[in-house]
Amino acid sequence: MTEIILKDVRKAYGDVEVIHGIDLSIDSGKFVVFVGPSGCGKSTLLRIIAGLEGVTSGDVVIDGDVVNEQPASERGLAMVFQSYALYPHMSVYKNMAFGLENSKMRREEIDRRVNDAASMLQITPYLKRRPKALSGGQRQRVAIGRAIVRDPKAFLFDEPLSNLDAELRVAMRKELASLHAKLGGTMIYVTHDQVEAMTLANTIVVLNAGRIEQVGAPLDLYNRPQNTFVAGFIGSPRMNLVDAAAEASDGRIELVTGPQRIAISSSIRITRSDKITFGARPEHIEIVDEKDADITATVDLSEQLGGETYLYCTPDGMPQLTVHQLGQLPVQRGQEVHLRFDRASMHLFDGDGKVIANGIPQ
Amino acid sequence: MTEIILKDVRKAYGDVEVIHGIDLSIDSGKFVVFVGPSGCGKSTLLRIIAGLEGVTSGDVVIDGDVVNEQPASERGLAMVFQSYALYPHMSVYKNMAFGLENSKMRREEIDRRVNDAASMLQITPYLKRRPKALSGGQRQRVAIGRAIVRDPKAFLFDEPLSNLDAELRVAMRKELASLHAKLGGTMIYVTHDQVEAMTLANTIVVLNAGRIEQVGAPLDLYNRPQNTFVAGFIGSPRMNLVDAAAEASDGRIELVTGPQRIAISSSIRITRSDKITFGARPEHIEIVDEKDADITATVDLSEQLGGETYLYCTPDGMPQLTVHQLGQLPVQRGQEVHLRFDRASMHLFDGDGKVIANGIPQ
Amino acid sequence: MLTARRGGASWHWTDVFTYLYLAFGVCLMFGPVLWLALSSFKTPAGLLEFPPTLLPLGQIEVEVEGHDKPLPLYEVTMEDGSVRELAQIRRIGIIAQMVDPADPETSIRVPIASREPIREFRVAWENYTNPLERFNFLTYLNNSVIVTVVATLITLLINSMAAFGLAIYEFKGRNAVMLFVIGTLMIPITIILVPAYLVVTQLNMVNTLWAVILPGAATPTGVFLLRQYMLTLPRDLIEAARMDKASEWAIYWRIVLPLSLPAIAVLAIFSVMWRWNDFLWPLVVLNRSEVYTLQIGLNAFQGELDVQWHYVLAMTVVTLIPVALVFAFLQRFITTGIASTGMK
Amino acid sequence: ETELRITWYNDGNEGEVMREILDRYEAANPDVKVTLDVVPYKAILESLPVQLAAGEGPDLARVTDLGGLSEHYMDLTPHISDAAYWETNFGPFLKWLRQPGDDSAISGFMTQLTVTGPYVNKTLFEQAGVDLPGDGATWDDWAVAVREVADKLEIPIPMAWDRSGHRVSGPAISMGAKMFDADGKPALVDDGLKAMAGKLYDWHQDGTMPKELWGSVSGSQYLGANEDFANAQVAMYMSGSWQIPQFADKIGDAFDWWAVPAPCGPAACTGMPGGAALVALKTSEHPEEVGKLMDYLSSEEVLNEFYGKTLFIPGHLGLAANGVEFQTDDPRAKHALETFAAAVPGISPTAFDLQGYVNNRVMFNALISRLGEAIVGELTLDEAYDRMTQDVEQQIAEKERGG
Amino acid sequence: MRILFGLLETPFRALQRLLGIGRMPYIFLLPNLAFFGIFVIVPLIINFAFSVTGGDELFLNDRPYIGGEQYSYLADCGNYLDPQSCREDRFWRGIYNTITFVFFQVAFMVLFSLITALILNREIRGRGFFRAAFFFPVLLSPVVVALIWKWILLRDGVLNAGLTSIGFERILFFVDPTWSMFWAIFVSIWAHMGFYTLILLAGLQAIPPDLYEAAEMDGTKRERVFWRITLPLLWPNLLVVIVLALIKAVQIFDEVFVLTGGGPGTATQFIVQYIYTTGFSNQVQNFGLAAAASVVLGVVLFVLTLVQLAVTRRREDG
Ligand SMILES: Nc1ncnc2c1ncn2[C@@H]1O[C@H](COP(=O)(O)OP(=O)(O)OP(=O)(O)O)[C@@H](O)[C@H]1O
Ligand SMILES: Nc1ncnc2c1ncn2[C@@H]1O[C@H](COP(=O)(O)OP(=O)(O)OP(=O)(O)O)[C@@H](O)[C@H]1O
Ligand SMILES: O=P(O)(O)OC[C@H](O)CO
Ligand SMILES: [Mg+2]
Ligand SMILES: [Mg+2]
Repeated sequence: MTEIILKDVRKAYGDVEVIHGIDLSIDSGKFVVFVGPSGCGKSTLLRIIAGLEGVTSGDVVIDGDVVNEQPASERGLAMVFQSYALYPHMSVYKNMAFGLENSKMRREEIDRRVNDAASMLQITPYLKRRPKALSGGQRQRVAIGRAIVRDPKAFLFDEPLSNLDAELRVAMRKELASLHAKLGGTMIYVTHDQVEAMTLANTIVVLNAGRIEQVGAPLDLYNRPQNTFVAGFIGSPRMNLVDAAAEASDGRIELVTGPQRIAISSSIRITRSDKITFGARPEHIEIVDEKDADITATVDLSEQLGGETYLYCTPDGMPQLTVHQLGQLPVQRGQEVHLRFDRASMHLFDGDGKVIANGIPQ
Repeated sequence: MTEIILKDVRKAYGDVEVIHGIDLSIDSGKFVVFVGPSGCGKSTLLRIIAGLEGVTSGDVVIDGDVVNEQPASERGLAMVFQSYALYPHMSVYKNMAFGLENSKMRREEIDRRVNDAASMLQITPYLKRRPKALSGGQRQRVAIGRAIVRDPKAFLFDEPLSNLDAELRVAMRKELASLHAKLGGTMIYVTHDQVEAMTLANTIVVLNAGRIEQVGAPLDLYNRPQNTFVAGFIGSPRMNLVDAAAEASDGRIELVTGPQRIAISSSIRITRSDKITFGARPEHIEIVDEKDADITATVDLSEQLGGETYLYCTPDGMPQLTVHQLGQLPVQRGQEVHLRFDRASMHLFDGDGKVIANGIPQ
Repeated sequence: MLTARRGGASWHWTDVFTYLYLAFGVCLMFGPVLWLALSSFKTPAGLLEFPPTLLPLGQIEVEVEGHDKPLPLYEVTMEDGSVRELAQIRRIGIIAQMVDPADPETSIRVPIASREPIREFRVAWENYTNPLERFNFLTYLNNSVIVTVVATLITLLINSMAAFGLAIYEFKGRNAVMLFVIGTLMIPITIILVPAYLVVTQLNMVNTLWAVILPGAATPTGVFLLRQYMLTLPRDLIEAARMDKASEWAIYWRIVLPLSLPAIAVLAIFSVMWRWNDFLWPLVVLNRSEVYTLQIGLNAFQGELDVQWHYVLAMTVVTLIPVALVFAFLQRFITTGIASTGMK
Repeated sequence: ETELRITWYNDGNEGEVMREILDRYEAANPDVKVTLDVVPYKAILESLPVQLAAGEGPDLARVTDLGGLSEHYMDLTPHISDAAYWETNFGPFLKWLRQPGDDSAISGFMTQLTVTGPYVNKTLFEQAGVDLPGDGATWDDWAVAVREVADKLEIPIPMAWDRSGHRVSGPAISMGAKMFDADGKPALVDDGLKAMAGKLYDWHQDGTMPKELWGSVSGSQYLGANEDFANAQVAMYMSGSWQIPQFADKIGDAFDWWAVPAPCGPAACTGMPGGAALVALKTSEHPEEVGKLMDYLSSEEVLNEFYGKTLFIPGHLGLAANGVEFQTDDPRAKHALETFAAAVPGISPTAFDLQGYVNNRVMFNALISRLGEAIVGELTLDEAYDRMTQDVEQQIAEKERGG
Repeated sequence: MRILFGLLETPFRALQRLLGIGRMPYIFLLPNLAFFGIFVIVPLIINFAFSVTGGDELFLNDRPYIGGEQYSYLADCGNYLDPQSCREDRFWRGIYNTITFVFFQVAFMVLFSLITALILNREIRGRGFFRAAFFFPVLLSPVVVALIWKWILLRDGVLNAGLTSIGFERILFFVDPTWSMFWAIFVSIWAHMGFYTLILLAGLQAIPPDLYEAAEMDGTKRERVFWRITLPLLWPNLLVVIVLALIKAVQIFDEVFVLTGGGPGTATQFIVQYIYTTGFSNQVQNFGLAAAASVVLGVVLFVLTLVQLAVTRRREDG
């Protein structure tokens, strides 16, 4: 059971700083997921923890010890690479035993551990094969097995599922979740996949351009994003974010964007402001009768997936909105629809993108 | 406007036949999508139409002419490759102009066409760049542009979006749809992505192991799959398919699987049978009160995506069922839930996997 | 397009050209070597002949009553135009004295211009057996094998270590070392023969096999080739090994080395060729017969005033045999290996 | 046990003969082992000098650059039993092995004395019905005769000379070349040499001689026409006594190959003497044993056997006078051996001086390489003469620069 | 293997502890660089020392310092374009011969390896065999290569036998400067073509096949595909081949020396042969002059190297 703490960690390549002072504490036994757009520094941060990269300043603390100077081979962590990085010239067994041999463990002990891990991951029949002779999912399991046998202080995963096809990804995702339930070790997991992050994490760390935007439990981030970046980033399809001006009128507040005016309850403390952003997730926009509607929009495209429907529609003078509905909506391109934003799930952000409200009381 | 007909097309590599007699007629101006599991012959079929592969027997008919002996270069079709296959040593302009230069078109005409296509695809600013200096989405657009300028009889796409990341894929998918709306040409599109197939196609052709399983409009396939293969293949997450025995009792029919018995209306003409398969899509299983429930199941895993929730739950003596619900369900691993199959959306298949009923009247 | 012909498409001129070119190419590439091999079985006189015969031939000799030694048989065109097979007793000036083996009593005088030797296929094995008996063939072979094997092993070891250092790490001076390695790719050994010999004498290595083994061990070509290949290995593997507590040596020995096998095989092939064929340098540093390599031993037939071609050719074939074997065994490495190492 | 090493090269069977003799010596002297390191001739010419200069040489070596390597020779005088025997029997050749200014050192003996001279294919002459020019015939006489033979029989090569400075020097001296100036300094180019070189040049142009030898390789490389001669493609072949064993072997009685006396010029009718010597080297750590071995090898009895079995012209005056028992029953070989042996007394002193001159190879090399370039037309004859002189001067100057 | 590993692993692990991972590359480089320094760099330095000293002595102590005299001797020319006007005419002829040789040899080497690679890249039966066949001569030693061909080309060789049998005159190949140069070029191409062919083949195989299909869909004719797709995409490999072939051609020695002996006259005497003969196989071994010539050669080759580096660098960037 291992606790990992980053203290004002910075990393520069040459003159370019790519990690700008990260403070983060990862509790023992937690499943922490790093998400963020490509190039934001997720892998770099993970590799800093692993010891594969040094820090430029700041400290990495594992179980109370500053390990900045310790090489990767001595930190006692295990890593699962996006490419799996299985040794192609070794059998599955050898792949899993390699790390143990390096620490000069007794043969029988190695044997026991490898066999245990293999049977847990259901790869016992393949122990003699080379990685080349395995399917993607099997390889993935071997990579995990290689990490497990070492009984590491923590597991680090760098986009471990991104090379698998959609179906397999779903299956492996479920396996990972149950693995964490079984082993209970500290796990740090990098992904750019929404669903993985939401479903696997105890805690999600949203990174952007080398900085932490928000840390929290998945539904916490979904329901209460602290800024427009997190609001836009968490949730798929993306939250509709619309720039507007807030105008007080009639004891109510109106969000003005182009010709459209959306009235919200004035229970929100909001000063009259030219720059505000409001957000509504696609699943929080309803199709209603004209009289109940906030706005009317033209359907640009409707995507019927069978069980659900996505509508892309543009209200007059506003950017396109995505609407997500269950079922098969009989809506055609060019048709008009009347939309209403679910106030309880609406988000308001100020001119700097900071949150004003997550959910507006009616 | 071009019509393409395949007549009993077969293709063998050496001794191995991979396409086992395909009959298919693609109407002029239609957007046809080939889907099917990996290795089922989608690409092969597309390449046969393109003329990049010969047929072993059967005919390919384009606009009434049998083109079996015509080389690809003379069929007047355009193809967009999964890898884009842009000429890396030519500028974007050259890439698009290359095919036109081959047909000795006048300079000005080439120029006009390339510029038109470029502005339509919004790649005018990049015309002078090499493909390497473009992002994935831009490259994709150039590949499409290269096809457009030629004003081909039909467009062939082989998984054109599969190299893009999720977000871009969504965007490009929308662009392709509007492109088809604008150009109106015949398009044949290979993909293994559910969503692409459902959203883009006028007609989906489901292939399996070199044979056609079903041809139809997307919602048609979704709502009325003709066999278990199509039922399982179309729709994501997959339809829950459960093997059962049908027993008549009390003027009703009961589907028996393990200890579970699910009663359905006897309006379905079904003889007592040991082997039957019933299907219910994850979105067509409701969580209900115990008294209304068909079965009770234990939750193995719940995946909270924020806007929707996936439950994986196992009823006693039955395989795991996937349940898809909107919103954030407060359900925990290990909890019991009571489930009901929405009869109107339930599917029944016989022992050979052929459909008996799509939707069961109450 | 000279790349691939699809089944069914009609013949293009390039198809015809391809097969003609290949047929001609194979003759051109193998023909000369075959010719050498065939020639090596000819007698010295047979080698001198013009026009040359394809197969090794020897004159038929017959036992004739009344003559101790067998006599050579000729086909003689008699004055009347008839053709007879006669054995020659002796030749005096331009007249040969001949005899019909069937009628040993009467001797016939024939102008030498009207006779043709009668010959049969005969292999001059002595071209091979004589030198092999005369020389300490086994010693030379042994030395050559030792030199080739040890030198190749050392080359593979130190070159791959250096390549590993240059490919896997980023360190100060890396570019300088690379430039240096590439720069020395350019120096033909011929032009530093004498100074290199001086160095070897100072190290007291003259007349030891080390003098042949060590100087060529640090080949720039090898370092370059292996490094280029190692650069293509996924860095993830090395980091995975580090995470697996592997020491740098273990990474080199247990991960990178086995994975570089195709490139190593290519270098091994080249190294074996270089060492096996090496002539000029051993000639300078080895002058005692117990340390001779085959190339020196077998070239001893090149005298000052006479080259014993029949031996030279035969011995050339002998030295070619291992090359041919290496070729046969490693052919797949050669064709795929060099391609995959890219040797760029 | 002492081991003595001899670096040796072979043209024919001399290595085997020497080995037999050494085996007997070893049997009689169990404490000595003599190893014959047989190398390609190239090594004698190119590697050995560097080895010797580096102090890495063997105990003995069979060499042909007799003077050029003389600084590395050991003086055997203190180590041999009878210096007088050596002086008597090897006298004129000992000089060849000495450094300039030295006139006492004894360093070795000739394993083979060579005399240059022509062979003719007598059978061809007979077939063509052309008489062999008799004693005293000039080079021009021979040229006319061989052309006639070649014309009649359509032989491709009327006359061939080895590509060797040594080969040209005999005829050049016959034409009056002096080779040295009054101070004994090398003076390669004079009227005599020009006369000979001019003929050689002309013969190449008019087809009397084939361009394949002189007009083929570059620099000072040796090329012989022995194979063409053995193949009956050549009417007259200017080479030397060393060809006898291989002709006996390769030609046998296929035709009559006949050695003829050196043709004449206005100044002489001479060939060049030369040969290979077995020399003791300073690098040896066993001078005593080397002396003993040399005593044995140089004895009249051993040399008689050696020359006899190898069919080499004896480099031993006693044996030369008494006649060696050549072990061949080929009448042509016997005749050739007699012809060359008989030519020795008639060799011009200039030829002996030239052979004894330390830097003679510098002169030979300049001669052939430049003459070769002239024959193929890269230089005019006059330019070639200038270059020859310049080459000799430059190389000797370079050598002297080191002191 | 395992034992060797164990044997070496302990000291290396200790070194790694001691020095840290950052210094390990130097350890890995050490053995190679040591050998290299002793057997290549030191001789190169001695060689340079030779070039500024005179005489025929081997040891530097015995050789008088003469500064740039050897260099100025080499450079002593009336007209650099006319070797005849130079003091050391053979050096300059060697240079001009080398230039001629390099020009034609490289041009035809590239041409034929390209054609061969294109052909071997096609889907032909027995492709492995053909590849091997074309590669085979690369394995032969230069001396053997030359001997084989010399044996074929001699006056009484099999080629002349072929020529006479179909009614031609015999050709004395080594007597005619043009033929000699031709065969020198031919034989060196014969011997080394396989190697370059493989490099080009690797390049051809790296061209994604779907580019050809795209071109086909674009209605491109075969010849045009070659000029517009294959050739430009192969260009980087071609450059590598050109530069490597160039460097190797400048270094040419053994094959041609055994084959033509540098003749007729000096028609095929190349620069390395000049150095070799001057320093090694003349009676007076003129180490100084040879060393000076080799330093000059070294400089030329180094420039070629820089060109290659620039080229590859650009390729990696661009
Ligand atoms: N070795 C390096 N040298 C210079 N810059 C680097 C290096 N490695 C990474 N970077 C830069 O650091 C930034 C962060 O990279 P990192 O790989 O951590 O991103 P990421 O979040 O993992 O992205 P992705 O989702 O694409 O994997 C990027 O801008 C990248 O260009
Ligand atoms: N050139 C070939 N030679 C032999 N078999 C081939 C060849 N090309 C394809 N096949 C086989 O034909 C079958 C169909 O291949 P195809 O590429 O059409 O599948 P696909 O449906 O496009 O699959 P994917 O979704 O993986 O692209 C496969 O079993 C494949 O192995
Ligand atoms: O061939 P050369 O010029 O070395 O001379 C021949 C000698 O006389 C042989 O000993
Ligand atoms: Mg990353
Ligand atoms: Mg496909």
